[in-house]
Amino acid sequence: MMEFLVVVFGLSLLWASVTNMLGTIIKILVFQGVILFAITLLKTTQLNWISFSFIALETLIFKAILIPWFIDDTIKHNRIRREVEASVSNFFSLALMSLIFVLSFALSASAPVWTAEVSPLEFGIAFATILKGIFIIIANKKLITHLMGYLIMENGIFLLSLSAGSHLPYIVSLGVSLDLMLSVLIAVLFIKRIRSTFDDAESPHSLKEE
Amino acid sequence: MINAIFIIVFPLLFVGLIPKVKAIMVGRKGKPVLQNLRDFFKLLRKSEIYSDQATPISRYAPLLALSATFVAALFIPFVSDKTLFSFHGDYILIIYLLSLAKGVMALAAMDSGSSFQGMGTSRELSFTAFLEPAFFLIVAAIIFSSGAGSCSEIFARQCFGYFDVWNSFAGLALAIALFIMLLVESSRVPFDDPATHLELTMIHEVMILDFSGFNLGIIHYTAALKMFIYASLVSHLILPSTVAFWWYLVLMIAIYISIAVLESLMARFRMNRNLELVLLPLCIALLTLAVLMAKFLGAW
Amino acid sequence: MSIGIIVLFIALIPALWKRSGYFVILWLLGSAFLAYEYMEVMFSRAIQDYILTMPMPIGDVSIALNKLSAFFGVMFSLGLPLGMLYGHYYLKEHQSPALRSHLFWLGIMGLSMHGVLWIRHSVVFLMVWELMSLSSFFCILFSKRENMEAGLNYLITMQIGAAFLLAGFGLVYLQSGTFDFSGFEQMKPLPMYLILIGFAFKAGIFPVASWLPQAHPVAPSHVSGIMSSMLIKTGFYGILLVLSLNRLSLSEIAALSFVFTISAFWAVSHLLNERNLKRALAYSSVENIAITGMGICAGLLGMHAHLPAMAVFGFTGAFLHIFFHSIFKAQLFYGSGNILQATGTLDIDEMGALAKRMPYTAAMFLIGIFAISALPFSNGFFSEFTIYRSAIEAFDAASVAHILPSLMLLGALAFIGALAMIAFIRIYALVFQGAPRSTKAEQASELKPGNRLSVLFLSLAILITGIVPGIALRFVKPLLRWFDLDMQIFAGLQQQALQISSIYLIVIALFALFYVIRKLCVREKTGATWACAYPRVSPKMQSSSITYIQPLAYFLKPFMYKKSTHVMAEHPFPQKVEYLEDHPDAIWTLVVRPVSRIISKFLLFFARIHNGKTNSYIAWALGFLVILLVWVVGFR
Amino acid sequence: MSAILLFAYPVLAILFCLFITSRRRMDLLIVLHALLHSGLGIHAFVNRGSLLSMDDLGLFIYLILSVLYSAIAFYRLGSQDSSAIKDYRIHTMFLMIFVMAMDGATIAKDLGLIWIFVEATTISSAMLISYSNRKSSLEAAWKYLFICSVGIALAFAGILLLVIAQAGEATLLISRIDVSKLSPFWLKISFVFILIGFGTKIGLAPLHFWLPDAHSEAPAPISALLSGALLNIALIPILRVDKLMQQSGMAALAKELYLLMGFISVFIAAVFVLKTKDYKRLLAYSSVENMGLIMIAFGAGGMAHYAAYLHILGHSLIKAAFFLTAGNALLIYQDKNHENIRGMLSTNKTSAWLWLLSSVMIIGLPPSPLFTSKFLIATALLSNGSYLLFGLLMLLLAIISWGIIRIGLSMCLGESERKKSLSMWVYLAPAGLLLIAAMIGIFLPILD
Repeated sequence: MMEFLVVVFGLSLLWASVTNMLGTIIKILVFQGVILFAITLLKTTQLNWISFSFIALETLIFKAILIPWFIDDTIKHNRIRREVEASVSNFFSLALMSLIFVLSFALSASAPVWTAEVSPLEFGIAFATILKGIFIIIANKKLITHLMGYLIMENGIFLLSLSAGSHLPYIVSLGVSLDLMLSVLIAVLFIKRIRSTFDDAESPHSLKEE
Repeated sequence: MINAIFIIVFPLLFVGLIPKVKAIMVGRKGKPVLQNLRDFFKLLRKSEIYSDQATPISRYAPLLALSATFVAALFIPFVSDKTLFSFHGDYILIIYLLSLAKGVMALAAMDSGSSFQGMGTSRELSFTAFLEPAFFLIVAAIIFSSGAGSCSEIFARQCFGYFDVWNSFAGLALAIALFIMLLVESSRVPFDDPATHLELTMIHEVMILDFSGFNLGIIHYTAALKMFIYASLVSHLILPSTVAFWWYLVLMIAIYISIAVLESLMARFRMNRNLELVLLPLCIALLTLAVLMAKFLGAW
Repeated sequence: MSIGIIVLFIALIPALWKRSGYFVILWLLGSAFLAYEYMEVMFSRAIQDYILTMPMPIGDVSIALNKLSAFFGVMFSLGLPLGMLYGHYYLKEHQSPALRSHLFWLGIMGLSMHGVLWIRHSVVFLMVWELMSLSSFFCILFSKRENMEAGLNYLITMQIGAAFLLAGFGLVYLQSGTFDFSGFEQMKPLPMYLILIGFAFKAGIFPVASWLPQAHPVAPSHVSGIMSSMLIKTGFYGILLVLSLNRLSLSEIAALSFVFTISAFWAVSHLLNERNLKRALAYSSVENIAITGMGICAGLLGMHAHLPAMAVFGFTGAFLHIFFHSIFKAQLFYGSGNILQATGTLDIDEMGALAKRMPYTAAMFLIGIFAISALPFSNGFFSEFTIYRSAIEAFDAASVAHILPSLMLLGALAFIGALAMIAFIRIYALVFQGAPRSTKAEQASELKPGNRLSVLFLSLAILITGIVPGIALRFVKPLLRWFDLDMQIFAGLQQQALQISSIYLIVIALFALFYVIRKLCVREKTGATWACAYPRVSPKMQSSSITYIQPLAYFLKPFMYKKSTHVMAEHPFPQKVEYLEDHPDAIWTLVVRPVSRIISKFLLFFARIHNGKTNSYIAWALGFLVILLVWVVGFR
Repeated sequence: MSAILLFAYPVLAILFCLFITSRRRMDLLIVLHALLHSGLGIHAFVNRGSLLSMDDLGLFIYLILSVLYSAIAFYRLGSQDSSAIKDYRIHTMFLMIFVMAMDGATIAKDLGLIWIFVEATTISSAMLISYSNRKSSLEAAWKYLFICSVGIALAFAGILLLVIAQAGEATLLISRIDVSKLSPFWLKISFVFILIGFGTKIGLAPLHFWLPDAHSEAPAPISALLSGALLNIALIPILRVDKLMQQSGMAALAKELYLLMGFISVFIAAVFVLKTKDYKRLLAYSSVENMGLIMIAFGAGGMAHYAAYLHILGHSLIKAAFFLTAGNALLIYQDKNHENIRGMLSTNKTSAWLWLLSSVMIIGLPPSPLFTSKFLIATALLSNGSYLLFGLLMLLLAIISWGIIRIGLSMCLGESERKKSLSMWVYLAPAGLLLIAAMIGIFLPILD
């Protein structure tokens, strides 16, 4: 069951590299949030469930519901155009996504020894998500897409932390998720202030060495 | 001591020879040999006139030049080989005393601020730029071949025995180089015509254009003395060491006559041709050094 | 040691309260103490040693004096107070807001110059060395905008010089294990070359001396005087220190003498064409350093060829020349400082007839000219006399390999001596004689006695050590013993010094005799300068700085980098016809500037990466991450 | 006990801050916090280890922070501020949060905890940078926040990989990680991720893009704190993991990476020192250069280890003084472009001389400790036999010093008739810092 969920998570990445509508990316974020919630539930059966249940609940609320709603509201509020003006064509981003998959699985395959906890599949998918998140940031100029790329990267890291740190000390995992949420909140807060000062949705680029 | 007396009387006398010989060459009678001496004593009594821009330098420079040249002359062997002073390495002092005289005269010439003096001094100094090193290298060549210490030993006759073919070759070559230096230093024909009266072409004469009376006499005597020094150096190089002293007098007169003959046969060179020729003594000295070096290495 | 240094430190306090008078007095006091200390080390007791402990990597720093640094120490403690004295009067004329900071940095410069001689530990030595460059940089600057460019070039050249020194000291540390100067004994060739090049930067030797002609003309006169007479000597002190502790092979000595010869020729050819008085003096500093270097090379050749006479003469000549050069160069610079104050310009072509308006300065400048062109009666002559003697001594050497370099030295020395004499006669003639060429020269007037004071002291020093060189020889004697050279030959040299002094006396006696005769029987009249068939000699008709040198320049042209701009007359009624000729420093215009332009162009090529777009920044991060991962996983 | 005190005071101060209305009293709060901070630091230094349970590295960085913080606090007393009281209150609160986060990072032993505190510093400093909410400062803050969050996320991935690398009982407490069971492969990858992650925070070359914008847009005291203290804080985790790498025998790899990143950052700094027109950006690039030098020092190893710590100490002190003086210049001229600033010496003599002195000391001329560290780094490089690297380093340092001194001089020299004097505090803070740096430069302290 765990492997199935992780594979579906991978599929959602492919879906992300194909779309060019902002709305669909938000749907992907919700979808990934739900999958992560499911994976955390699966993981809790092995260890004391109090700590992990709290994290599962928190992932569900933040990742699946709160943040996507917040972004949706910002888009509607600031009348940003719906399309994702990616600087690269869909075909190219798909090809690159497959390259990222190849790279991450090559990396996980070349690892000499595997501990019981981490399975090569989970590590590969998590690593691919991180690279995909960064790639989305690079490919697009709009501010909102930068934020979404960042969120996808966060999901990848969260997946990695789930697979790796099942017996990670409790405080750290709590702190981690809290921190992520805090930074995203501040980022969204910033976008509101930036939105009020900059008219276009472009990410500002006035600070350069002329 | 004989040298000291010798150099007081004879320089002006020998300089008088040249116009006499030139006149005979052309078939004229020419001015008497003692005329220069008479002019010298006449000038000493006359009063002087200076430009209002002149500084004290132009009043006392000729005196310093004369005393420096005179003391330099005391080091050089004339009739007898025993000079008044001689110590190891005194040839450097001689060369620098002569250049002190020349330097002071250059400064004095620039005093009146007229453009002629400026031109003359710059030409004169550009000659010295090549003569001083030439003099050093000539002395170095002689030392290299004979290994003597003080100036009197170097130029004394016993340095060059005629039986050693290399010494004689070096001696002859360096004698020619010194002869050319003599012509340049005393501003004789190929380099500068003493008899000309067109200031633009003069070199040495124009430097002393502004002097009159006592100082002019002193300058004439200094020039004659310097010429006398070079002549005696040349003669010492040519004469073999074992010859009696009157041969030396004969050779000195022969040198002055040869200068006069040279003057009447050749015209003076163009100004920048002069500069190229002034390099000649330097090249001869270097050539001799190279040959001696090769001999030292046993190439021949 | 402590009293002198403490007094000099206290001297900084009045400097901060703009009391330059007290500053000079304290400096005189401190230098007197230090001079006593140096003299003591020079003549009598052994090296006196302090140990200063510093944390782990630097270890304990030994502060000591040996005979060589004592020799330079005496020179500094005599020269620096005179420089400060001159500076005091000079600054009284130049009322500038930056007086307090200038005096402070002047004090620091003097202190660090003394400090460089004391310290025997490479890290702390380099620290004091850079402090010296820093303080002299601020002194040159004197908070004036036009000095910025020259000051900046000076600082960066010193920085690069220090980098060479750094490399050299680092390698010596690795080879000998200690930072102490005792590790300098048998250096491997590479560190030795690096250290020599590093010191050459400061000493002003040909390829790296282009900062000197730039820094000196802009610096205030007392600073340029101190710098060119003493600061440069610290560089030479370093070179001597290295040479005295290591045995050079013959080829190295030949190469060193070749470098010095080239440096001398480069300096003299620029000296002849120079129009700015102080830049000419700066070039002549380079030339005199080169002559001292030739003396050292002659000495080394003598040691190498086991000719004690040549070695003795070579080293004596070099040390004498260092000492005499610091005297007459400082005198000439202070003299030119007075001229600058009187006329307000340094351009030779705008001066003329200053001898009539400034008789004292003219007389003293004449003595300086005598000294620098090594004419008899001056101390410059005796040092070059000794160097000539050592060059000629080489002729009874065994192998030609020794004779050839010394021959080159002899020829070069003679040629450079002649050219230097011509150059300085030209400068004296153009500046002091003839008619005033500009209104500035016309209104020039003699300065207050204060300014002429230190110039007077130095001129007396020149004459005394010139006419009686025996004094200076006794001063150099312990140094030669330190170089373990043959003392009988030295005694012979002292004997010759007496003979030369007696000959000078004879020349003076003769001169006095003629002077009296002339006084008695000559009546003088003055009239206008004789003009051949034209009414009046106008100043314009005098020979200018270029025409004076034109015949000689005919030979020097091929060796000189000439930049000339000329505007020809196109049509019959030309507006402007002009010919400008300039001889910029070849190394600076042909090597340093193009290289720095290429480097900055190459660097600025990368400036586009900062284009303001966030995603390009993240792209750089991602790219670097992937590269590192591939490298770490793949190749390690 | 004192750890609680260290954190309790700021929390109370922030609450109290909500009710204060006068700017002066807020500054006093900051000053009190700074004094408490340095008092605790000295106390911890005196009886080592008993208090604040810090190891030597943490204590060293903590002491630097406390010195800088007190200098900043005194500096703020002098600087006139015209913004609204509400903004000022937020600014003061976030400043205290920022310092609290930095303290946490020095004290924490657990890598995860360090990571959280570093993340907190990023967020709080982002708010501080955007204080003067001009368009450009907002953009700089956004870029700073965004790039550093991406970096920090990568660092967290690195920490996770470190957990994966420990086969058995995984723990993030550095002291208790047993090196024998670490799998080299995963350790290498985690080290790369951590180096990249925290490298962005330090501002090493290919990840440094946020640094010039952030440091030049932030107000002077903040950019001084950023440049002086924050860059060292980001260095702590790398040094802790570096200890791991040395124990597990991969020190050579770590040294190579340090040398690589060090040289790239010195090169980039050389590029932009020639290019930039704004003098605050110039200082930011010189921070990039000095951080690069510190990494080269760690990369060279051996004697350069001592030099690295000396360089960290020297650089933070002098750079903070430099930024504060730049603040003074900004107060006088209100213009960031160095080309139209001339004659500061005649306008305001003290700050001009402070400007010249700090520019001279930052390029490593004697009175500053950077000179000795440069010497030791050079010797270490030579002992590794890398002459080429030595030559390249010396060339780049010469170019950078040329650039800095050129701008420093062109601002100070020349004449201008304007006369402007600033309050006494504004001179005292940078002068004090420079004095301490000079003292350190002369009497080199014993660093572990």
